[in-house]
Amino acid sequence: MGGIICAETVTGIETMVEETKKLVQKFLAERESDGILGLRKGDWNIIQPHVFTLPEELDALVLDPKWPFAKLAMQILRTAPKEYRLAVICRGCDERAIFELFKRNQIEENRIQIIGIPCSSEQARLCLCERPYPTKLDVGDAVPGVDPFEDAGVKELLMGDDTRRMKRWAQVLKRCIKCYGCRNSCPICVCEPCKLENEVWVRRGSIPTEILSFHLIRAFHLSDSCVACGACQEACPVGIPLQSLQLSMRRALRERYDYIPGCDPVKKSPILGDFVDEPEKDRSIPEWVNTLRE
Amino acid sequence: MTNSITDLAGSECIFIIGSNAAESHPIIMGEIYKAAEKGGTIIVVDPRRTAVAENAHIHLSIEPGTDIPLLAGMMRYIIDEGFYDREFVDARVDGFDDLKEFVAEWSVERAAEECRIPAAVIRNVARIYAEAAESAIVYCMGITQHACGSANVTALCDLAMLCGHVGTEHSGIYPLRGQNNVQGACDMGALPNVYPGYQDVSDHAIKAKFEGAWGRELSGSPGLTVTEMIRSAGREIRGLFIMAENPALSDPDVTHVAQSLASLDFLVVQDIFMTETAKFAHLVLPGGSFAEKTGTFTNTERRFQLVRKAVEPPGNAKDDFSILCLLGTAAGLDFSYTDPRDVMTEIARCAPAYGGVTYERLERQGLQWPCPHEEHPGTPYLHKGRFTRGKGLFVVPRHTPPQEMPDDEYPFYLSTGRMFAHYHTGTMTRRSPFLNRETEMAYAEMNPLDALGIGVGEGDTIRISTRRGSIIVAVRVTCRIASGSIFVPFHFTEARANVLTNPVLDPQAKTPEFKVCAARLEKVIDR
Amino acid sequence: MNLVRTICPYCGTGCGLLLRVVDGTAVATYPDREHPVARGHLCIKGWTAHEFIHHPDRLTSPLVKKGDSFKEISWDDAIKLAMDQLLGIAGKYGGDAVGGLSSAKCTNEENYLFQKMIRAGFHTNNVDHCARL
Amino acid sequence: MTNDEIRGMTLEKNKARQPKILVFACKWCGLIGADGAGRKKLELPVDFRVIPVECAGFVEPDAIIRALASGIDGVVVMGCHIGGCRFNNANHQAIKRLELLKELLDATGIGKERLMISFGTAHEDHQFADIIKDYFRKISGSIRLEPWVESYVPKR
Repeated sequence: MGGIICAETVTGIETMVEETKKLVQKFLAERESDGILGLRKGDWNIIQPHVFTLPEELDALVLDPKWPFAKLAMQILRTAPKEYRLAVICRGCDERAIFELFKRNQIEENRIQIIGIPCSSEQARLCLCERPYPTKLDVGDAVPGVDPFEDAGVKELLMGDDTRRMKRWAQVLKRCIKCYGCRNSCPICVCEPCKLENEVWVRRGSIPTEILSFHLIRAFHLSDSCVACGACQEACPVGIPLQSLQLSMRRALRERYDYIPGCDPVKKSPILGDFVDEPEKDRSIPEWVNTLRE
Repeated sequence: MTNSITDLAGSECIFIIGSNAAESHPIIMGEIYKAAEKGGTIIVVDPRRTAVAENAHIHLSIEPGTDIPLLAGMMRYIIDEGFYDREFVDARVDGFDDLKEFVAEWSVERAAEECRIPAAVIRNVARIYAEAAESAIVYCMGITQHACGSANVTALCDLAMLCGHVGTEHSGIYPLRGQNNVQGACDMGALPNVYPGYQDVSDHAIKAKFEGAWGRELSGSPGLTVTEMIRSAGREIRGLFIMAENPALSDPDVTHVAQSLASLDFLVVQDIFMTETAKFAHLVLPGGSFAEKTGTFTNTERRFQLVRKAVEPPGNAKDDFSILCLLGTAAGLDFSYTDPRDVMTEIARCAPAYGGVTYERLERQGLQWPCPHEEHPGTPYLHKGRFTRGKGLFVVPRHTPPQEMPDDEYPFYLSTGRMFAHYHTGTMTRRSPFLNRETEMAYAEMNPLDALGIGVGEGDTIRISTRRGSIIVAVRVTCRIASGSIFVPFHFTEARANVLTNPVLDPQAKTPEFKVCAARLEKVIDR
Repeated sequence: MNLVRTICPYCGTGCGLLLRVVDGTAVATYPDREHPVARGHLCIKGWTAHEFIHHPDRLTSPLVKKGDSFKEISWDDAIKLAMDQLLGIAGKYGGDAVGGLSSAKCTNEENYLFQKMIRAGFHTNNVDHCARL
Repeated sequence: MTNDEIRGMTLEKNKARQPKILVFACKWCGLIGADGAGRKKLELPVDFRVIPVECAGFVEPDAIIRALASGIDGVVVMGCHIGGCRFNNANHQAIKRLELLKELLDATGIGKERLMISFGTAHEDHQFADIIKDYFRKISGSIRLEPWVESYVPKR
């Protein structure tokens, strides 16, 4: 099955669903996990996340639309008994999020199994996803990623004149209604207590909230862990382009340290280490610091 | 609401008056921002610089209670300059001459003087509203909670009809409903003057129909409204049954409300928590929360939606449906329903507008009434091509200034309202740990100049007094409120804003004037 | 895991919620992506709609006032007491001496039953709710 | 007086004032320079405050964001030179973090120049004075953060 990167999804969506069903059936039959988290098309064609435990339920299994599963999986495991094991049907972003949760000791690796599925190229364009596939594909074929910096909307937000850019960001961020939806839906936001609820960092009880502290602190906390799943942006009722806020930091991480959050379950974030840990020595040290060392 | 919430996203101009949608109806605000992103103009009229005003293109900070002067001035200008929709007015509305006569006395300059905003701004706003291809009006309690609340609403309707901004997909009038099922409670006839489906109680044929359906003789005279019932409690009203309401916190002048409730011969309160009202009850019945019942809610866009039971009521509590069945049976009525479904069937039978509503049809996405029969797809927007009465009618809105204006003794305007983290009387939200952490204390918003004037700063406590009573709250200093006004949210039981409010009512709708009364402020010396 | 599709109990927008129920307890709220208005969005109150459901302050038994305090009674006694008293008042002073405040927090079916009970049971139209407030 | 007039007044006042700068100075380096500059009574701009920290690695990026959100125009972080940190190269980790924060500030149009990182350059009194004076000059040219900083009233 699926080799990484080919021009377009060769396997049709129906075949992919069928293959996934077979795979899930095998999982259930061999009792490799106690339940499989996926999407179910229920009565009246309502699609909802569901934990499949019985083979006869599988007729209702679907793969689309995209639904972020990582946080849900974590929450299910938290309320389940210790020996409960869950398999999750993962897109690229779900897998990356689960890997990041491994690193943060939020999910035990032996309690979760990943069934990797690719996204369609259409979905990848919609999400502006750089890696619309998990590290290991169980069904289907991967499609190439999209460079988010090519997108017109992103260009408007991140490039060009500083003043105009600041006005534009101020305009959209000011709409924040402080629903905490971005935090609640983010698979990586697991801190307890959360800084955003602390009066020291963000003034409570009024909107527009202190946009700089609320949104920049949230964005920066995810600087080296954002898996670009877009859950925050999808959850935002007032349409703040939250995903774009992370893009330049993601790019910097990739360019300076060859690091993409969530691509590896073990590799730790480069900003946690000093220069000794770096792939090329002193790669991350800005030029001006280098000049000072001579 | 004439149209659907999602239609707002396509409007070219959205005129928001007396609504802080960003805090009270945040999801609707999302649709308004979508319209702004598409290039639509957002105009906000509100004495406070609310979160909505902060994000609007134009903000008109009018004097409290001068909505009619503003709207009349706008209409005068629109008529004078010929911006109105002649075709629409000629074909679909009566009474244009009456309206013209009325606005004749409201020149833009006079309106500008009353509202204390520049005349040029009024002209500009009027032109933008009238000339946009499709304009929507969004209003909320800032319009209705005045002694001239119904006239305010009339004026808005006149404005919309004058410009022909009714009956198309993205235009229309959007009154935002404050509670999840206010629309439904009205639809189901929980009103003193109408049966389910807005059928008049004093109409003999309709009364006879319901007498037939319910098997009992019914009263033909309209009953008392909530504010009147509370006021006459202990005199005309001797026994009261209150289901999941909290008038001891939500009604104006709650000190008097408390006296009235205490003087009742018998008071039954059915609620999920021991509310301020329940403390006065002779009998308290434990009801079920939204998660413990099956049924339907109707949202502000007239959409019937299914509520599904998720958990069992705690302890011995029962869901309200079962309690009502028991009570009805005890009252000798035939309440032998086994499932809320049976009730819906009966509703569909006796109210024509909901004739096509069945649970099966609601499962996926709900259904917007009017939906008279099973094949009808529901009605996303009203007044398409024709008004309910045939032709529309311009009704002349008479302006009455607020009943209590600031004077030497009570120099501040006081208005009450909601804030984003809490909801109504706080019975539910104050018990949610997360929301209560967001805002845990009652507060009053005041302008830096006023704060300086009485010598207080952020976090200090002040006493707010009106002719009805006084409360002690913390100060929040902000430029969002104009000098000379204060704003107090009414969610907090420890500082009941409704101790202060003026119980004068709109003569037609009997809505109290929550948005304007006169108050006095004093610094409280630290304990 | 059980996700129950329901409607938010707060404002009139009527957003869709998914309540996650574990062992008879609602533990989390998620937005409903299939809902025609909310489309997977919720506000701060919606996200925390599950928090008050199992609050320890919830009333769990009918209570009758004895002096200054409340005493628990059985449902049968409570229903009988309520109707005896209210029907007694209606008999003594006429139906218009009884009033009912229905609720914008309750379902359509409950509101319908409530107004039917007041109108048919007590021969009065004294029924209203908080739309005016 | 109307609301807008009051807002206008505050804005006017802000335009006239000097930029406000916050300096996080490492105890082993920048703080020594600051001390020296003070003792020698070197000429310095008025509107800056120094917060001594044990190491530049102690400076949370959140604190920098918080400072900008409360109306500070620029933040300087002073630390020891690379290799000279007393705490196992903590200052190098700090650089990595703060450089990432710069990306975020730049993305939102606030500007990279709002945050200056100065490592191993301010341990002498005149060096400290030069850096502060230079930074003041640079930041005076940047536009104010008014569209961001929402009528924030500090707690008493």
